[in-house]
Amino acid sequence: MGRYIIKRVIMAVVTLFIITFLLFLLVRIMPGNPFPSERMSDEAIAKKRAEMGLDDPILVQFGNYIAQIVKSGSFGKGSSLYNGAPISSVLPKAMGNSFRIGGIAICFGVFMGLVLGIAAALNRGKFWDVFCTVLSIVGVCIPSYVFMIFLQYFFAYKVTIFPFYFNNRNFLISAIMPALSLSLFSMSTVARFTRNEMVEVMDSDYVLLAESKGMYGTKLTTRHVLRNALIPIVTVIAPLIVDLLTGALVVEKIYGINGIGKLMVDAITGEGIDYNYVLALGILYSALYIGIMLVLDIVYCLLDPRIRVAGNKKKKKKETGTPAAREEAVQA
Amino acid sequence: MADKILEIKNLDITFTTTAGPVHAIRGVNIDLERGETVAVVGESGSGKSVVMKTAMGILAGNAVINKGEIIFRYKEDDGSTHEVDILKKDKKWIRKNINGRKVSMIFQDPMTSLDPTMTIGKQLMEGMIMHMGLNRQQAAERAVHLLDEVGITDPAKRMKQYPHQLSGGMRQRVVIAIAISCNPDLLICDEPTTALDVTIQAKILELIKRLQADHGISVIYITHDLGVVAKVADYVNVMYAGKIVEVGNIEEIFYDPKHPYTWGLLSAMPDLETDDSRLYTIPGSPPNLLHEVKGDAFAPRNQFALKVDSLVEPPMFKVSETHSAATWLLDPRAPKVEMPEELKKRIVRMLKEAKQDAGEL
Amino acid sequence: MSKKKNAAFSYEENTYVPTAEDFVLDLNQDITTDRNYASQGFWKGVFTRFFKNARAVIGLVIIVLIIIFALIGPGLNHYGYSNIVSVVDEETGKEITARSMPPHIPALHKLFTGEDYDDLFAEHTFIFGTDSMGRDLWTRVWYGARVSLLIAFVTIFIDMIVGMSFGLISGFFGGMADNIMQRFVEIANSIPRLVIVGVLATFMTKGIGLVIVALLLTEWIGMSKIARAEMFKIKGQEYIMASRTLGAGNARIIFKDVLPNTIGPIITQMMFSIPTAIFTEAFLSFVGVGIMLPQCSVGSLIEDGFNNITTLPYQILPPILVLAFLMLAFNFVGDGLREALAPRIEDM
Amino acid sequence: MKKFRKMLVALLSVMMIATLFGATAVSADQGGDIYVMFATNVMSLDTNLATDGDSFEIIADCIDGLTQMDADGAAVPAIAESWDVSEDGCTYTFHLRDDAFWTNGEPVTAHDFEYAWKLAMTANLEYNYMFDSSVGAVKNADAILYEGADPETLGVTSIDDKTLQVELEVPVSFFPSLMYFPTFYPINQAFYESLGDGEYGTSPYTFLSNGAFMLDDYVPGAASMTVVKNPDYYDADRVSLNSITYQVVGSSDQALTGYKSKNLDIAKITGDQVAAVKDDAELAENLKVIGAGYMWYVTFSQTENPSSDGSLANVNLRLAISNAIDRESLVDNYVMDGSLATYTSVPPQFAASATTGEDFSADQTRFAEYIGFDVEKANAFYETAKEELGKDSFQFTMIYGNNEGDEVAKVAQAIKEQVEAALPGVTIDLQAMTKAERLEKMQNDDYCIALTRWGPDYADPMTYLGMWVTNTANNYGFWSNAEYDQLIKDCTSGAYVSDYDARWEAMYQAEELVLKEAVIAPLYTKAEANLINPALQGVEFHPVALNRVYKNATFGN
Repeated sequence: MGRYIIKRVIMAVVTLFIITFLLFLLVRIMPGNPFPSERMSDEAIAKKRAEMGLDDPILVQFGNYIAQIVKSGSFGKGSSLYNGAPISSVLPKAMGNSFRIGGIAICFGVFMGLVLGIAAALNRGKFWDVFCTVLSIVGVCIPSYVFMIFLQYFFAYKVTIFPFYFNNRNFLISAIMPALSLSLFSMSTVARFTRNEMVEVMDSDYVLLAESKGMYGTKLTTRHVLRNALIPIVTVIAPLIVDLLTGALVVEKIYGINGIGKLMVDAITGEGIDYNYVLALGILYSALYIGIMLVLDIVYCLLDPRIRVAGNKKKKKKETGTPAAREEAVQA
Repeated sequence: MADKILEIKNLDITFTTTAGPVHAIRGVNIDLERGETVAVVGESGSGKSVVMKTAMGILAGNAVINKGEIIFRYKEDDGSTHEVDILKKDKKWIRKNINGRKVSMIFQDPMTSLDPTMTIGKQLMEGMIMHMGLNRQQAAERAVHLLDEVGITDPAKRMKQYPHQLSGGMRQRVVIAIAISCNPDLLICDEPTTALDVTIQAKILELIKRLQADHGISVIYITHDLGVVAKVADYVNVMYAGKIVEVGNIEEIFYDPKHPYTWGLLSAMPDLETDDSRLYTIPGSPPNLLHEVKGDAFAPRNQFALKVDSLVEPPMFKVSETHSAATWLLDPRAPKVEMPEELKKRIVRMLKEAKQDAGEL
Repeated sequence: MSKKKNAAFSYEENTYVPTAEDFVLDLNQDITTDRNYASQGFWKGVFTRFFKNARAVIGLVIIVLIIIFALIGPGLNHYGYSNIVSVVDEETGKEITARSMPPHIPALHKLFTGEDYDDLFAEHTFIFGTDSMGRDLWTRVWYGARVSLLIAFVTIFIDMIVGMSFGLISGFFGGMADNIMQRFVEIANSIPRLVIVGVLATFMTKGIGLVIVALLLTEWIGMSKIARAEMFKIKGQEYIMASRTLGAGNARIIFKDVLPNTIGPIITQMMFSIPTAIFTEAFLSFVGVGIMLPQCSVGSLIEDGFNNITTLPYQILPPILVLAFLMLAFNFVGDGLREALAPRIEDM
Repeated sequence: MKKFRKMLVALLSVMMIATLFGATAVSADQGGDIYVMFATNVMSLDTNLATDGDSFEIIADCIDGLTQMDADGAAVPAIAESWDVSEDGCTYTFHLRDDAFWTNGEPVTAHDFEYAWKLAMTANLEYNYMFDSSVGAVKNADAILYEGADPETLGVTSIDDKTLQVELEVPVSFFPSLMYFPTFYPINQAFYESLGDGEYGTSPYTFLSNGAFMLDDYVPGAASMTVVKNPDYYDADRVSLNSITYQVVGSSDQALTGYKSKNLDIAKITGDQVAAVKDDAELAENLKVIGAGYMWYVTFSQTENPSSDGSLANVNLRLAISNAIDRESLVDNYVMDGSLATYTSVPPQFAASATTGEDFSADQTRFAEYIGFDVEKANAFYETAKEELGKDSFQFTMIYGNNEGDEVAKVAQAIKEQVEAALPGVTIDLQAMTKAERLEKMQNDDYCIALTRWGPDYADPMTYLGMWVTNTANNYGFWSNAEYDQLIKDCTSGAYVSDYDARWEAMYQAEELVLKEAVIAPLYTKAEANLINPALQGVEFHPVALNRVYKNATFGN
């Protein structure tokens, strides 16, 4: 297993490098210039472009960009977004907010999704199953920002339980509403998948055998049903994690959270395209995505021996060649 | 008369499916004496495995028990005998006291009967830890012993392996080991060897017979293969469209069948001497129990059908103490009908063979 | 077992007493024809199982209804999706538009209150009311439904063709092929959608075509992940080895043997990618790459409604309800399909 | 199954109780702490990089220039106690106050101004044009900016710590009112040069103030930031507010809820929310419509380019379109926030004549001959245009920004409906894009029609009229008219510079030329509907330079 992980990490670094180059290229091809200005004279614009090194050949620019990251670890400073504020002073705070709120949303969403999914699977056709189906429809059709406004209107205006805007000082209380609204989509997806998967597993023969062995209730569910149902569920959760950590841009805009979602939209559709910010955020997003996909593959192996052991089995056949195989045939 | 371990009295079940209510079991009566082997024979779709799953309390969610009783007599460890109607008990009680402890079951497809994500050892020890209160260490020891008993070589290594690393035959042996792990009184085998090839089939049947002898377990075989029945069963229940149409001991059924459906089954059995090239098959297929059956369900496929068969269902006619069949042909008023020639010749031959085997003994 | 007794079925006894003449051989039967189960092809079986499932049929009916309304809805009244209803005030000569009016149905109003509306637009019928520019929401919702239905079916197509096959193939071959394909997925998924769309916009005409191409590039990834995971589960089964020994080519194994058994989660995922795609289209249209104003889609109407959600809540309701019904229908049909394609045999 | 339901209910109730105790929502009613809304993020607090009104507002809260704005927008002494002007009006000598200090204790000196202005020559690429001959006309500014001269030669010298001398090329009547614009604010050289590149103005620790407030909580791109009262401000006793918290609020609907829930003391609302407020008597009282000064107009590209077939070079076609737009309907039905329909190319309410005190564009009917809403007249122009061009159907594409206000998309769609209804054969496709992309397309002359806006930088009509001189950055129509260029040249540096009234009259002639040729089709002058908490009094609103000034504001008492 260790060797597998090392190989994958190397692959990840290579992939990240390719993504950075691709992003570096695409951002420059995109329409919209880094310094939109109605007043700047052409010479001034030319001066700023030269300052940012935009007129050098692409490869040289890319070389400088990578050198800058490797040497000083800084991703440079913005060309237009928040007017040149260095990324190192803006990004960490935004990441902090997005990850903390996204984290709460994921934990709550996935936990409640699993609980509801299991409840629905165990009560097929009854209340919890209907509730799970309705929730999965609602959770998917109502965008998180509509739910956010709903929460803000009723729980921060009509009844002031939560602060109306996000304020950093009392983080926890002001994080509850955005996290709740963001968790709706993940909760309903996970619930739906859990329910469907568990229903399939509960009808399988080995569950029937387990029941005929005398297993029942939570012991049966946790030991046999859930473990087998987890593979597709985990596969659904992984991309949700990435989206939640980076994708809450509208909710961030409404509730006044400066997170990386809002940062990315500002960087592209704000006052002109800010190359350095788009690149920094792009790299952050892909690193996150690759990391979580690596974790996902490792979880696959842990959960499903067929994948883990299949790896060894091939080895086994090579080593023992004929004796074991013959013996097995005789034995069967 | 040894005491009856299991009595199923006019069990009646309907399934609520999206297409409408399916009256799958229409009054089934099966008895099983302690230590004996009963076979329940019938085409697939006749409802035989439904009956047994009901006895085990693992019936599908959409089944509705209309009426009937399943009396199960078992001896507690302290020797006291208990009698309980499975249908009256709640699922939890059955799981705790009956499933795996007093009655266990083996299923048809060994490929999917074992949990793919759990080692063989763990799946084997689960039952024992729960029912017999053994700790992990004792359970492991007993598990190795059981694997050896069911004929698996190098059991210690097998304990740590996963189902997908074993062949079909070995997996079925593991399932059997699991089934007998808590010394049950009754073992229900739902087509245990159908998914296996013939050589392994014989080994598995032989294994079950040996275990039955060693532990005094009574066994119920559910199968559509009369070859298996001939080898293992003491009594045979022939089931068709949710009812028992004929019941009797092995000799009566094989040598003196009374129900046209049993004739059909017996003549459909291939053996070396049949001379006509095409194998005899019972025409048509089992009725779709979505529509209520009027008269004898087998009538549409029965070349000896009488007018009355389409009017009302035949009751069970008693042929001997242990042999009875539900066909109007046994009614005194019915015309005398002999079984097909082909079948008569074959039965004579089988009788001769049986005497030779008996002679050699 | 004392299951919660739902209604036990009782069947009345057939009390007919046979008479002597009944006992005569009834030889006229043609016992060779098989009346119970005419031999059904696989797809006919799927067809019958699907249509026996009440929820699936309801789902289908809803989808058909929405399609019908999307086609004829805008035609039911004389308002176009883009023309602004307005009237000129006599004294000031100023134009007054019918903006932001809640549902306004004279017929119903008369029914309930007995008298007509007294406002400027008394005789106009706005079933869903008007948007903040004075256009009839009923027409726009159903016009928008056309765009969103197109997106929904495109998404299903993308998921089924691109996403699923990519995932299945990647999972099936495993090893190096799987590695390369997964790295490609990571690269494709890492480019922010806005960047991809921006680049596409430089050499493609903006509009629904571009949105579909954008979806084609990014929407299949979720499905490929699910399909790959399912393949891992099924790959080890013996029957896969069996069909391979029978000489089945890889393609046949993947799509004939593996696919039916992985259909469950694949259909569930397909259902979930539809709303995401519909909102992506709305976002792309807002950014100016998708449909041009004054055209609209369900997604863009939800975004417009969102702008006045607390002051004019009625504006966001119709599009969200249409989307909700669409999703409900797709879910029912999805479940029905899953049931029909890989039926779990009842305990017969 | 009971277990699950019990667990769920327990979980939910625990969450509720925890929040009830924990939450004492931050309400806006303590003492002098007010909450003010911004629509977009603040760009930067560095006077050389800031380009938007919101940034200027915060900078002006924290830093005073030589002069400051009084309630009516006139320039009154600030850091400069007094100033004397030479006879020829070209030399200003500012005398700085003794009690003006930076928040790090150092006194504000004339050198701070000299350093800042010379730094602006190279660092402030957006606004250093205000030094050149078209605006402030500071000596040698044109040479430095456009001919590469050394910034040190700029006509500003600090005679001593408290005296600053400024030499101009030509007398500029409104020069003192230029001084309250952030571009001319001082910067403490030692502090500025001690920070890294791009660090100045990115947090309370990398920013110095000498004004009424100082920075308390700020991170670039922050959704909310706070300034608190500066105790050692020379005029501290005049300032009664404790703190101002700016909250970025995206949508107008949200702003209204924010106001109603007392989380915003000043909230900017648009469109439907204004209509909703007007229906609610109690709220309507607190509604204050303020001229925002900037004018929305349609500009036509008169050249043939990838996006336009060049037919808009025809004057009559442009006049036809301009007269087919019902501006009253635009402001009444779509913008709805008190914006004024505008029929002049210089918007009203921002530039008043020094002699008569009358607003330059008070009379909106002056050019009724060329601009108005008259379908017959529009069709007359349209017919002649069709003959001249030999075409009877036209396909245009109008580009507009999707991040410049909710009402912009509505206005674009309304114009499309109105023009297509009035002029059969004309179809206008709408193309949304970001403001940056729109500017790029307009500057590269790759557009057909554009919905755009311009805000005044200084209180003089020239800030608009200067846009249509041949080859200037903002002449997006690429229109060139010798007579117009000459008129403007006279006003800025020629004959009329000294004769105030003659200059005023010449500007009217220039404006007529623009409208006669329909270079642009003015639409409306944007106003901003603000809901203001009645407890907050004395906030000064201005259409030019600084939107809101809080020095004299009071709260609660």
